[in-house]
Amino acid sequence: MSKVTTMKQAIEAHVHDGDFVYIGGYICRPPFAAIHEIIRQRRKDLTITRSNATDDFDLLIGAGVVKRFIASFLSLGFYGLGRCYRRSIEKGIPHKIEVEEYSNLSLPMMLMAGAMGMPFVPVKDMVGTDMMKVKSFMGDGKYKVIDSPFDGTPTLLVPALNPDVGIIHVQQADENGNAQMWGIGGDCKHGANASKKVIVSCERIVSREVIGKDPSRTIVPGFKVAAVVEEPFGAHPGYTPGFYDVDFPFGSLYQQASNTVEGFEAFLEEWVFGLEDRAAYTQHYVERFGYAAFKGLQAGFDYGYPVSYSY
Amino acid sequence: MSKVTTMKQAIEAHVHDGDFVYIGGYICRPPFAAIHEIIRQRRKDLTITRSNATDDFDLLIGAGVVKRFIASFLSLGFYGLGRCYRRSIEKGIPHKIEVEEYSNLSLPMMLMAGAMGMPFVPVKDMVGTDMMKVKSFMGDGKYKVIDSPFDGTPTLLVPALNPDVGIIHVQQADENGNAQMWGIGGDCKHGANASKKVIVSCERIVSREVIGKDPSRTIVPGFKVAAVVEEPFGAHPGYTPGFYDVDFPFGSLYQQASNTVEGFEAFLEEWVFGLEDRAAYTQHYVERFGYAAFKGLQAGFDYGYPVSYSY
Amino acid sequence: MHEHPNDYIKPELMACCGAREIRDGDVVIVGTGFPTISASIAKHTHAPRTMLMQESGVYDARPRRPALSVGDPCLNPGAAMIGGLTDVMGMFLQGGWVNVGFLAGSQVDKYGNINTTVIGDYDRPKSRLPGSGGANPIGALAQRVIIIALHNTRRLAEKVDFITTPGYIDGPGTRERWGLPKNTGPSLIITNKALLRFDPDSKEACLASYHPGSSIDEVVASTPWDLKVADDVHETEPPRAEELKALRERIDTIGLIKVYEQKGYV
Amino acid sequence: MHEHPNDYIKPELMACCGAREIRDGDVVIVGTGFPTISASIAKHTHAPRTMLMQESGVYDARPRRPALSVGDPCLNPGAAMIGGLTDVMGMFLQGGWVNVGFLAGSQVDKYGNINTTVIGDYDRPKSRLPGSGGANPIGALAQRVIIIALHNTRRLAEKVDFITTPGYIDGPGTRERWGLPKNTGPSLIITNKALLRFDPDSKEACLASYHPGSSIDEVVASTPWDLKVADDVHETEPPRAEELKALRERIDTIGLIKVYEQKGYV
Repeated sequence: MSKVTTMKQAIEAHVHDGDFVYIGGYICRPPFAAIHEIIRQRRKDLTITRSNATDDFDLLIGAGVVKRFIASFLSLGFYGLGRCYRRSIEKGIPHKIEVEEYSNLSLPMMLMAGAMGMPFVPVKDMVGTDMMKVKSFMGDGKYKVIDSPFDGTPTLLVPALNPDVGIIHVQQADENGNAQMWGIGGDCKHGANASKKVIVSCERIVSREVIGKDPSRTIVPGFKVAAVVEEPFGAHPGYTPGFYDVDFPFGSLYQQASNTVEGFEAFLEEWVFGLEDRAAYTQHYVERFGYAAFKGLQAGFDYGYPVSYSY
Repeated sequence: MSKVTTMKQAIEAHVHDGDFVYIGGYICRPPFAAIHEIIRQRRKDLTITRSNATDDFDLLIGAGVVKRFIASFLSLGFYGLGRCYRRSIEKGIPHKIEVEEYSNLSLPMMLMAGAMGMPFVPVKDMVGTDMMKVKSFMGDGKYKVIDSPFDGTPTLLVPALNPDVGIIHVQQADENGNAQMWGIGGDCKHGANASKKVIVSCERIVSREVIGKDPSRTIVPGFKVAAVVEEPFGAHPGYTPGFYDVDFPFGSLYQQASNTVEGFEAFLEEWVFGLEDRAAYTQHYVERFGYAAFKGLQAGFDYGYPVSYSY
Repeated sequence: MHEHPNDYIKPELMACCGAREIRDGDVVIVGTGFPTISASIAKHTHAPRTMLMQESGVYDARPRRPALSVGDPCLNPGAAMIGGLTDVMGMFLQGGWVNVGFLAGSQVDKYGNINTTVIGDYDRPKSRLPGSGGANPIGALAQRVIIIALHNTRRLAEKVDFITTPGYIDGPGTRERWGLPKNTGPSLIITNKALLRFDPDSKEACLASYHPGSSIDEVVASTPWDLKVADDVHETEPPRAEELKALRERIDTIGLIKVYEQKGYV
Repeated sequence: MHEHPNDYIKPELMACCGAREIRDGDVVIVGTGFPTISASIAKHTHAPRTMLMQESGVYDARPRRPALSVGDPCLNPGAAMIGGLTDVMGMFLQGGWVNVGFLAGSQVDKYGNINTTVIGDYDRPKSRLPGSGGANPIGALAQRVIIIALHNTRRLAEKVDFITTPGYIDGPGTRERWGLPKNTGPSLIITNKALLRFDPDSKEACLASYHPGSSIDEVVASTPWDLKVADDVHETEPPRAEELKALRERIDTIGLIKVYEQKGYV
């Protein structure tokens, strides 16, 4: 039974106001088509999470759809601090989001725990620092310190996370949602598998037979997946290994735009609200920046070797 | 700096009497060449572990090199119970090994914990059964039950395992030990990475460039690896996906041989002590069973698709 | 209605009984042989979206020959996902996604506890068995567990020598007391003589139906505990024509299931 | 002996100082820019077996352009291993395999604690910074941490506004009390004026050497705590010819390091 649908329908059906949403990617494979659709549908009060957040999370925060953020990091990297993130916390624009602080070790481990049905997981970081002193909406549930029952050592435990829905962008998936990925993984595999259901955005839908030619590449099995959406160029301005490069000029454009509230609103109008889907977005990209720029992002051909699973 | 060596030298240098040894594989990619060499060098008092053990662990136990076994399971599967395992425990032949019992959930999680620097890991199985009542050489360190500090639920914790050395057989590795694998993984990735050092046995040594064509296939990074040995047919009578099939008639041969102490000793003499290395073993195989049988095990060609990591 | 051919063997009947427990869309964790055959019958008849996985790390395999172990080479080519034990046993089973598990054992008791560890005393065993493998976590964490057993007073027991895998352990409330997930536990014992279902209150296995050729009296006499008989006890429905056709022509074309006759399932 | 050309910029000197801290065979976790350049100089000079990894999941990358983030596309093709965060941060860093980590921050204090979370009060911040990312676990778990900082009384502090990443926390014994692994912690602060090393007893950063063009007095005056001066204080060795050659001709052919001049590292 095919789960293939449009992003509009996938978000309508599976992302609700107040949901806890895992969103995969970090420059590599951010599901921007889904993120734009969430904003377009004006969701509100979302709790969002992933380790290492960047322009995509900044955009969601600036657009006002976020209430809470289970965080390890948010910046625009090369382009400096996240403007919307700062405005939200420093000035309450559009509103002040609540942040629960973790690290790039603890947070991925909490997602791993969620994926694996563990109630909590011991980690060795965070102790002794002010990360322990700040607690937000998770309150006393942010962490616990116990004396290890094995050797008495003080041990920090952090809780498992199980988002209502996980959204990832991958290279390819079949119509049942078996999702295959290669290259930098971030916390995608655990984040998606920790979620109660998954929306898979992909560069291309392939047959079940193609999936079966290399099953070790699959990171999410079909039975966890609620919707599959083919969204070529769906991670732009991030990149997808083997498909297209990160768009540095666009990063600069976002930096400039998000410097002011007005600029940010205009950016949203131009790139989100004014376009109905990723196809329209891509057409607008080509019209605005020229086909040469679009073509310049397309990945080179540098294919590896096929393998056999035969016996 | 190349770590390529012979199996003889790898075992001499890195597996010592009394060591705690992780040995990967389960019918799929058991490192039989290494196992035979451990027996040939008459190691003793080893503690061995992996989830799902079969003829390879039965052989090690029968050969007398094992003192302790951190176990989830041992049988010859299709061929019934492990004869040497039974003789050891029921009759003390060649001596009674000590067994610590876990399951195919707990034990892989303990290796995962070891790999990830976690002191222990919560698991949801084992509780309420006689698995809790039997404790062997790990004593009170076998597990602990705590009330979860998050919600008070009784929670079973099992300890991390960190073997002295891990031994795996994979499809390919480079001379630094970057090891690539596809197909059924068992607990190989975590078992190897939990170990203080790793011996990588592989079907073929490839260049660093080939590794770099598909880095998502790598399960162990070179810096953890102490020795790399090219051992074609090195998992026989188990199989390696893409290389050769499991050898059912040989399984039957082992079953028959291991039915009696005399038969088992004759098997060891013929297939281990009487042959100096895997090349001699393979030659003996061809001479004993004929080239047609050897050829019949070679895998069919059923190659998948190459992918690109380019941008 | 259904056609019921007469030329079936007992293991075929048993496999069909297992298949009928599966609901469309179920995620099923299987070992080799009987469980795979049983779940595959469901997939080829009333439950086409049944998804099979093996504890070794394989999801939705497409084997071209019957797998003889959960690590069999034929499980690799064509599967939808291959990972490792922490993927299937951790992410899928402990993660709470497995609807049905199939288990067998050397001893099964009235609470559905299973012994695959040892016959006799643990420290001085008469027979050392393989141990838990995936059985304990499947028994602990799958939503519905289907147990296959030989129906005699040696393989069924009032109390197993060693509880490797939890059924209802000591009876009502025990699973809950140990914190095992809600709505999990054994749902059915399929023997070569009968189907035994667990009473929701007493958690004891009770006679639900006796296979054609057997009888209530024979089943009760072959059971080493005081077997309760369900009010609606009846004869087990024999294999349906379409079940047998799927089994013989699509799933087990080499007649692997006949091995179970040699093992005593007659 | 070594040749020391005069035509270097301060960030180049700093990168060479970082490189000299690396021992052959070290496993180094790096961010983009300075750390990668510094570790790569070591790899191309005295420590050819240095292995670099990025927290995003990449080990031994072979980028053909300078990476602008730890998730940069150029880190993918040619790497020896690509996994995810739990591989690098879990298996390698928390597993105890990382010898050296490089960190920077908006504030660094005398115990090597780093702030990348907030300037001002946490609840009513003057400036909200990115947060920990990989910094806290690297500071907690890498055996030797090298910190890059601007040398002025705003970026160095007696005590940071917020300890995102642990140095020696409150001083001697604090890391041990919190159970951080033995033999871990910051080993060096590289500023644009000096190298500060940590006193083994007091755990305070002390002046080890001042860069050419600076002086003990200038460094002390630019440091907001009572900076102790090591007995063997001396001028920092300038970049060696072979270090500069590796940096300019093999590692950073586009002069990315000049960005650090614009950031004030002069």
